[in-house]
Amino acid sequence: MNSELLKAAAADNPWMAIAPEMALACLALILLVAEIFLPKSKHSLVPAISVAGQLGILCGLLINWKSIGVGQPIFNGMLMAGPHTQFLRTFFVASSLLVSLLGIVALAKQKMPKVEFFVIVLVVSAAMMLLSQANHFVLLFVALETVTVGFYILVSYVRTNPLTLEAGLKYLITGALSSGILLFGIVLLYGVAGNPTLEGSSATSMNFDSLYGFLQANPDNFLASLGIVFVLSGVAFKIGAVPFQIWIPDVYQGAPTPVTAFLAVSSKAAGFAILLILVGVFAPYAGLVATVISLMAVATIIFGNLAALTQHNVKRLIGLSGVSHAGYLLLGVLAAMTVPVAASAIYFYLFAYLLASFAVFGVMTHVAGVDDADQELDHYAGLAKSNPFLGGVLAIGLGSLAGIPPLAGFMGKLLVFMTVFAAATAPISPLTSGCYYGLLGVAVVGVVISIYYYFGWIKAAYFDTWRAPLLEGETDPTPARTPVAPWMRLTLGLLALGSILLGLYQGPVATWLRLR
Amino acid sequence: MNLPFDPLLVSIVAPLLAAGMLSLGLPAKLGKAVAAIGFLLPALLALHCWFYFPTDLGADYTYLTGYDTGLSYFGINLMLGLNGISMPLFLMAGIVGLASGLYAIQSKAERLPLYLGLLLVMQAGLMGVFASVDVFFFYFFHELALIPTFIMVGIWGGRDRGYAAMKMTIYLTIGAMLSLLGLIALYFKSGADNFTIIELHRVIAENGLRESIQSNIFALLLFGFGILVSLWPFHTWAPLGYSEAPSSAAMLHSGVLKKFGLYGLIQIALPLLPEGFSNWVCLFAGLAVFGNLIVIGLVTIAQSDLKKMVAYSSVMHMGYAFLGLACYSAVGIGGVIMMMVAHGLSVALLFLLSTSIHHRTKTFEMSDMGGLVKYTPVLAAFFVIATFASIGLPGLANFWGELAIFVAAWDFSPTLTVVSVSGVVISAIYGLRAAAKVFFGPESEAFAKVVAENKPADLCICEKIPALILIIALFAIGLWPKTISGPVTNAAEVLYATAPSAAVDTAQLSR
Amino acid sequence: MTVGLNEYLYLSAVLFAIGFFGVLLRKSTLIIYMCLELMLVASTVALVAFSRFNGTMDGNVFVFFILTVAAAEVAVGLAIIVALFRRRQTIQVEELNALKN
Amino acid sequence: MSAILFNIFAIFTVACALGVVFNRNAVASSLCLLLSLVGVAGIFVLLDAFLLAVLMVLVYAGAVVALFLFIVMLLDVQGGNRKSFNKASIISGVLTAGLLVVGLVSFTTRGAQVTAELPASSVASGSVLKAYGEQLFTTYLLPVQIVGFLLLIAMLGVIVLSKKFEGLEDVK
Amino acid sequence: MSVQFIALLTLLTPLASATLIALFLRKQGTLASLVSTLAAAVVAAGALTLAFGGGRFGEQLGAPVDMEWMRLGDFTISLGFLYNDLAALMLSIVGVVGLCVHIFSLGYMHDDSAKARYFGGLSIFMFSMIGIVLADNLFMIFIFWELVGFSSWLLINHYCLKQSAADASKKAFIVNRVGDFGFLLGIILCYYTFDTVNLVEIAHASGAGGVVAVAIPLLLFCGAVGKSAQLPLQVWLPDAMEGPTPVSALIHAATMVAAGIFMLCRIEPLFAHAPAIALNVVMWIGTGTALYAALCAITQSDIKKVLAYSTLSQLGYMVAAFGLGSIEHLDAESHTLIIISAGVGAAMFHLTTHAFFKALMFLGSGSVIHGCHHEQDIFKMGGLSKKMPLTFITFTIGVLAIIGMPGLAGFFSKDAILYLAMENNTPVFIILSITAVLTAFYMVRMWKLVFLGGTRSEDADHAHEGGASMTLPLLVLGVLSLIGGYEAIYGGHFNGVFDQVAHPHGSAHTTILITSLAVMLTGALGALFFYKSGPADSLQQRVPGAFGLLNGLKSTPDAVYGYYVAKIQQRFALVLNFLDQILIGGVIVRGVSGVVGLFGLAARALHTGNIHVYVYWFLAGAVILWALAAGTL
Repeated sequence: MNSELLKAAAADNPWMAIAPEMALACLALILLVAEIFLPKSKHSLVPAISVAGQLGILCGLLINWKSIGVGQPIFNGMLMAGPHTQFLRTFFVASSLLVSLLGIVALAKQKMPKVEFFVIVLVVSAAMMLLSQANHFVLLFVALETVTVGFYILVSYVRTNPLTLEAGLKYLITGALSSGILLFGIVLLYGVAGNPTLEGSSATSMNFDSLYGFLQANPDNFLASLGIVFVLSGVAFKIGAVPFQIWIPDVYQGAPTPVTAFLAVSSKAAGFAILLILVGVFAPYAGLVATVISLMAVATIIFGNLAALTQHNVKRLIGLSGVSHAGYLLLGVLAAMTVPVAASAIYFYLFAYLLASFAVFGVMTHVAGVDDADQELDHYAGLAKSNPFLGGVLAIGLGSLAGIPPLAGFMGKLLVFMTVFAAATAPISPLTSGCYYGLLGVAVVGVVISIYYYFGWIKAAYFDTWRAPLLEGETDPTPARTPVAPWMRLTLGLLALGSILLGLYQGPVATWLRLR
Repeated sequence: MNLPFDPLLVSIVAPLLAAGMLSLGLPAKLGKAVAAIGFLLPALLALHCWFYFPTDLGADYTYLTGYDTGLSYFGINLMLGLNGISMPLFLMAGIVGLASGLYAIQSKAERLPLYLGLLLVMQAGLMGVFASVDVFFFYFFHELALIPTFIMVGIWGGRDRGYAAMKMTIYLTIGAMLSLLGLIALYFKSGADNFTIIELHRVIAENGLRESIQSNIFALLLFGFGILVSLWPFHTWAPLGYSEAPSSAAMLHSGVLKKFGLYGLIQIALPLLPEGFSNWVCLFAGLAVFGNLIVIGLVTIAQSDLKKMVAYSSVMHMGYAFLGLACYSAVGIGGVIMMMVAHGLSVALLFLLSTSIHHRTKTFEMSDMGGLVKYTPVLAAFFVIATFASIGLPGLANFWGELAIFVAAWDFSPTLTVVSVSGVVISAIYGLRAAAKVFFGPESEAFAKVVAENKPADLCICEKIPALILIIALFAIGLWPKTISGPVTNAAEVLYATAPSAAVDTAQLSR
Repeated sequence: MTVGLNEYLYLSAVLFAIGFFGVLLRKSTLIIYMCLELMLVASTVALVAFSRFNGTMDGNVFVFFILTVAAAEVAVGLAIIVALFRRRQTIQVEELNALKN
Repeated sequence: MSAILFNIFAIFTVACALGVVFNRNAVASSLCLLLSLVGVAGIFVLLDAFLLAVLMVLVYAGAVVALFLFIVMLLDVQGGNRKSFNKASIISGVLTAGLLVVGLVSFTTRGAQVTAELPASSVASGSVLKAYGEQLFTTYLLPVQIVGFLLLIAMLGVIVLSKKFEGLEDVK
Repeated sequence: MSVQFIALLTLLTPLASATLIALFLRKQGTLASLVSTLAAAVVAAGALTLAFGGGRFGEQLGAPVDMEWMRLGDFTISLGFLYNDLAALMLSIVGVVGLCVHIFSLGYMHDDSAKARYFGGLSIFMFSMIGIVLADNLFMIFIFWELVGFSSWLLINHYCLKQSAADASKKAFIVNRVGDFGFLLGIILCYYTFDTVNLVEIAHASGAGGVVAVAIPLLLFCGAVGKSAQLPLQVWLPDAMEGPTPVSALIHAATMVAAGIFMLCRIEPLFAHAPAIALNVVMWIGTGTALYAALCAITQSDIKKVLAYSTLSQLGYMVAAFGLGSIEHLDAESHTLIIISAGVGAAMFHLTTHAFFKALMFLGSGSVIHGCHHEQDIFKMGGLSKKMPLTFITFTIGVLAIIGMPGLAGFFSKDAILYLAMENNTPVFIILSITAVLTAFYMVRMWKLVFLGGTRSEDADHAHEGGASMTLPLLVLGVLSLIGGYEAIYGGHFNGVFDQVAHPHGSAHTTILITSLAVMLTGALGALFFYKSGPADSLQQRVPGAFGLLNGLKSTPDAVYGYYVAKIQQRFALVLNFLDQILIGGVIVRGVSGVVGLFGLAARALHTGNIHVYVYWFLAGAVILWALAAGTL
């Protein structure tokens, strides 16, 4: 063995830089070990360990919220931390923590093994954290596939439910297809960028820095364009942008509710993190990328909102509304091509989205019965009266998702829209300012439409609506609601409070996101 | 007199705090007391600000304080202050808020703490709207006040509440979004460093804005705000929403919150975008006069539902306001402010009394009433005062604004003035007809039945107090208009010192 | 005739297209899944060709990862298909539409 | 020589791939896939990627396709495949095929005009086994770790989805 | 005490009284009535002190004693007094008649349950009316103008549980608003033309030219048309008789309805500067009203309605007099011909005397009605001369005064008008003369039916004289009706007005005297012999055609208005309401939401659940992206 080489490699592999990710992975291993060594009766401790561990990691991240080496590629160029990496790590840990909490509630209703769920959530979260710092296509692909495979399992986790399995299958096929397309795009980019006959090519063409250099030198290469759009379409699948959004309602409906939340929040956030990185890499092709993104944004906003308009199944509804959120966020990505601060706006948006979504999913978890796929708007009738706490959390969560002041979601939308304005008025931008205004117009229309269905949900929970009396012998189709455990009450309360406070006072988050 | 704290901030925070305390689930009595303090404090502080309001301020702001909420990168700071234009409205918000709050406290609404809590949030938003110097927060507070309205309509509304709440929400969201886009566009196009009105004024005075930009932004603001103010034909949310809304929400929304759009146009859109204004003025003045005043005026006559009639009348009166805006002069703008204040008080009073009437007649259908004065002379007297106030009787607040608007409008377009003055007759017709149908003449059969079951009692003290607050304010301004018109005219003369060049042309064209 | 990079790319593209076509055409999820694998393989052909012609081995190493990932994916995917078959007694696409609208 | 071999392997691969798509029998399809993968392995050999060729045959053809075959047999799904092509699917299939052909043509005419010289030595591109080891344990150390975890969760997933648990009875 | 202070006191005392009553005395009716009457007494004292104390103020240009009430930009509304002879005369009338009515009301309304409201209303009215009289600018006039409208509404609506009272009050206010519509426009136009609305400044302003010069006075005249119930806005006044009778006496006979004429006199310079057409319009409207109302009065059976139409007719007289304009006049001292505003003089003179005798007659009718237990039908009265002798005597004085019996108040003022008409416009003179015949006719008819013959109903049988509070005012007003026509009694304090009264000399004097005597006798004797003291109308029995015609004349405008309100305005409003709800609220708003909803359903339907369909989406995406990358899109 060449020890020199290994030494050099060791020097270039600063494991401490990815300590949070490693901690998550280790926690996953600890859970597995605990399952083996704990007696069967104590298996219920495993989720508690997971939660405690994640809380610890979260605290660690929050304490060290500033300590991060920005701009230095590590692991031989595999990773590069951006200005928001620490924030994103916290985001993903918080998200996986919440998913674990929801999982505890939701899985209690199912006769399924529990430990694997928590392990996979942890591993997937760690992979997403790495994904959001990717600086190399191999790492991107591997981390992305880890996330995807993890989600295949999670989506079809409750195998006693055929709907869940169907959702898993649909996610499997569409996911594999999009992986294939993404891979083909990566291959094309790798190929052309490494071609020695072309100017600016490099031997490490899978590295984003090298790729950027190549693209800058060849701003009009067809294969590179093709590779770019294929890679973008692979990411579009993750974030659920039209036309790669079509799987969303089915999979969201069939997946267990915590997994739906995980898909809706973490998976989407990871997609946007990587999209922001890629948009930076593809900057020399800004015209093409901007066209693709703006078209996608328009279609996504309109489609998501329209399709959600008449939806009665709340899981499909929130999936489709999530599609429209992806559309607004795509606007932010578009702005980020011109105005760097737009990235901060996107992350702010995502954070608000996290708070609101988990609030709503938390309520959904408690309202849902054993059949996770069967969650209708009707089941929410009288919720505000019978359980004012859940009703309040739901209203705040939905209000924030709808972008209603003074909730956090509104600030997110506002910041994104403002950055789009800033991009429109910037001296150099890939699109004409009219396009930006048009996009904003579409976004506003979308917001207005979205009010209808979000409000419809609140209406279902708050306003007394007429319901057909039960016929003799008919059983109430509304599933029994799960009582809210104190720790869940605390969690949901914090989420709702966070949505309000972040809407009123953005100070700390804004500082963190370098908004001031 | 200097207070040891920022009265504006406290007037916003106090209701919010009270709402927060209510959400903790206080015992009923204590909860009511907390709510009462939450409503009273802003009103007192508003009175304080009015009493010590400097007379030599021009269009400048007093009580100016800024707070960083974390969005300074985008130029957004919570900056509070009052100028001559916002002070009267701030005062009005405090008074109407107090009245509607007290009225709500005595009401027997189901889930009262939630009701009061939402109302308090609304109150905080209202105080914030008029105290904000920062354009973003101006919008933000409006939305803060708007959301509880929707919920209150939805939960405590009338028969058609679901549809009404939804329609109102969507309509007003459209309006709000349009105006938000306009405001953001204004900020970016002006190149200002921050989002305050002061800065926008300064920057635009220095650099100016291209006419096409002005025109586009003004259109956004006009139609955005126009929807919020129920400019014809974007008004259909208002009658439905108000007639379904619970009384306190209707009072606060139609009385105060609706003025947001007009206030925005006066404080922001018109002075900053004079050329945009002159491109659009003919359109909106026409819509306001023919649509709001005449068409809606006549539609109001056709109403047989008392609350709907009040709601429509409030839509109609907005026509005067838009006409006043069209004048682009200190007289017209001052008139609009006077009218906004007065209309806020009077329409709130009308909604309050309508509900009190409903408690006694069990119906809003005017043909099912009659002769109520026999049982409730005080209620009748109050209603007559409110009606005559909204008709524009001198001695009550509304007269001044309408008169000033008419006077100013002649300069803008005599034709429109002639048409709009006929609104005076229209409002007399529906106002007096309502009073007559409800209170005078013999009892209708339906009402006789209600009386037989439950003899109506006159207003109780808890209903009287909120009504009296409004009536006193109406008389105070009616008899002593200078207290409002003084600061207003000081500010308006500065803001509207020069008429836009193009506006003069259009005025001559329309002559 | 010399075999250039282009020919390999064509082959890769053809394989990719056939795979895509199969995904669209076949009704059995198993076969669809096979076709998806075919698409992955098609990418590896291009990757190896690029690697060879570019004179870098990144592509070849990448293929290594792709093979691993594909194996894992197949394992999970087949497990899902089997579980679904056990529940629904079918793996035909047109019968798996309980989730819709 | 290499050209002839390339053509043979290419045609073989494509033919087998078509066989995967058009064979009505699932077993035949999987066998075609296997053969097609062998063809790809041949192409790899032509490109001096010997290790990958071996892996292709061992892992893909040997393990993955075997797994497929095994499941096909297990589920016995041939019966359902009889009516697999109806009119609508044929029309859409033809349309799709047309689209794909147009895409391919566009790819060949416009795009793939990469004129790379074949480097004389294939060492740099990894014909030597040792280089893989070096790369995997230096540059690609982190991805290897990640893949390790990927395999771990895949294993867990298969367990969750397949293993019999107490109190959880599957139909049949 | 300065004169301004007294004026202010006079103005504010009734307001104080009204406020006091509204706030504290709602339930103490008697106390309220005393407070209000006391206020009226203060007003009367103040008015007379001012008038006869000689102080006049506000007439000088450039020294207005104004208080700024509200200012917006360069638009100011100020409060100020213009107390010249005209105002002094009017104020005295208001004070004296007001006091009489207050005192009368003490008795008349003694048993009313809502006495406090009534007297509060009277106080508000006094306040508003004095405001109109004293105001020195048009905006201030307009403000008080509206307030008298309100108090009129309040007092007509006194018996508010009666449908007719509720309707009548509503109608009165709305019709007045129609007039105010023009009035307000006139004020605004005036403001823009002269840059001032101050009466003194307007009088000195250089006149505007062209259309504006005509438009301003005519628009302002609209206000008078409404308030003084001239054609075509006369419909409200007969209905207004639903109010308590003292109210009719004060508001709808003596003062408020005369405010229109007073206002015209105030703005006389505007007419003087305007082309003749303006005055002609006024003249013809007045003349028409005089004749029309007189015709209507003939067929009335309600004692108050007769008086109401008579009031209308007399108001028409005054308006016509004003419209007749100026005349050349031989000044008695300098023996030179000067031009005097004879219209103003005649109108105001007649206004004064009319205030006395009409208030007298209304109060008298009030006394009758009170005596007859609120019976108002003259055909159910009769023979009251014996039951109520004092009322009979005073009422007779009133009748004689109005029909122009020489020596009584009405004779002089009516002669002044007829003389002016004869000099300036013969057709008007003829019509006014005919009107005078009719006036005598219907007045004597009523007088005979009420007081002569035998009693025709139980109520009339038990008729009795009211208390002192009711008879005293009758006496005072009776005296004033007797002597009110002699300018000497005013002691020269109102020469600013009475100097403008044109007096016929020489042959003209004779002509006028003969004419007026002739018309009076014709009418009076005709009625005296024509009407039989019986329970039915003689005209209806003998000449039913004429009766029907006259009745139709009376009811047609009401029918037209009724038709307009019910069939045109209401239907139009309903149609607009329908369109508003259906077209905007329904078709457009619901339509848009429906279309969006359809799109939503369509988008939802795209999720077929079939994986193949989903893969096609991916294919489509790939194709579009490919095309974008290739630059073909």
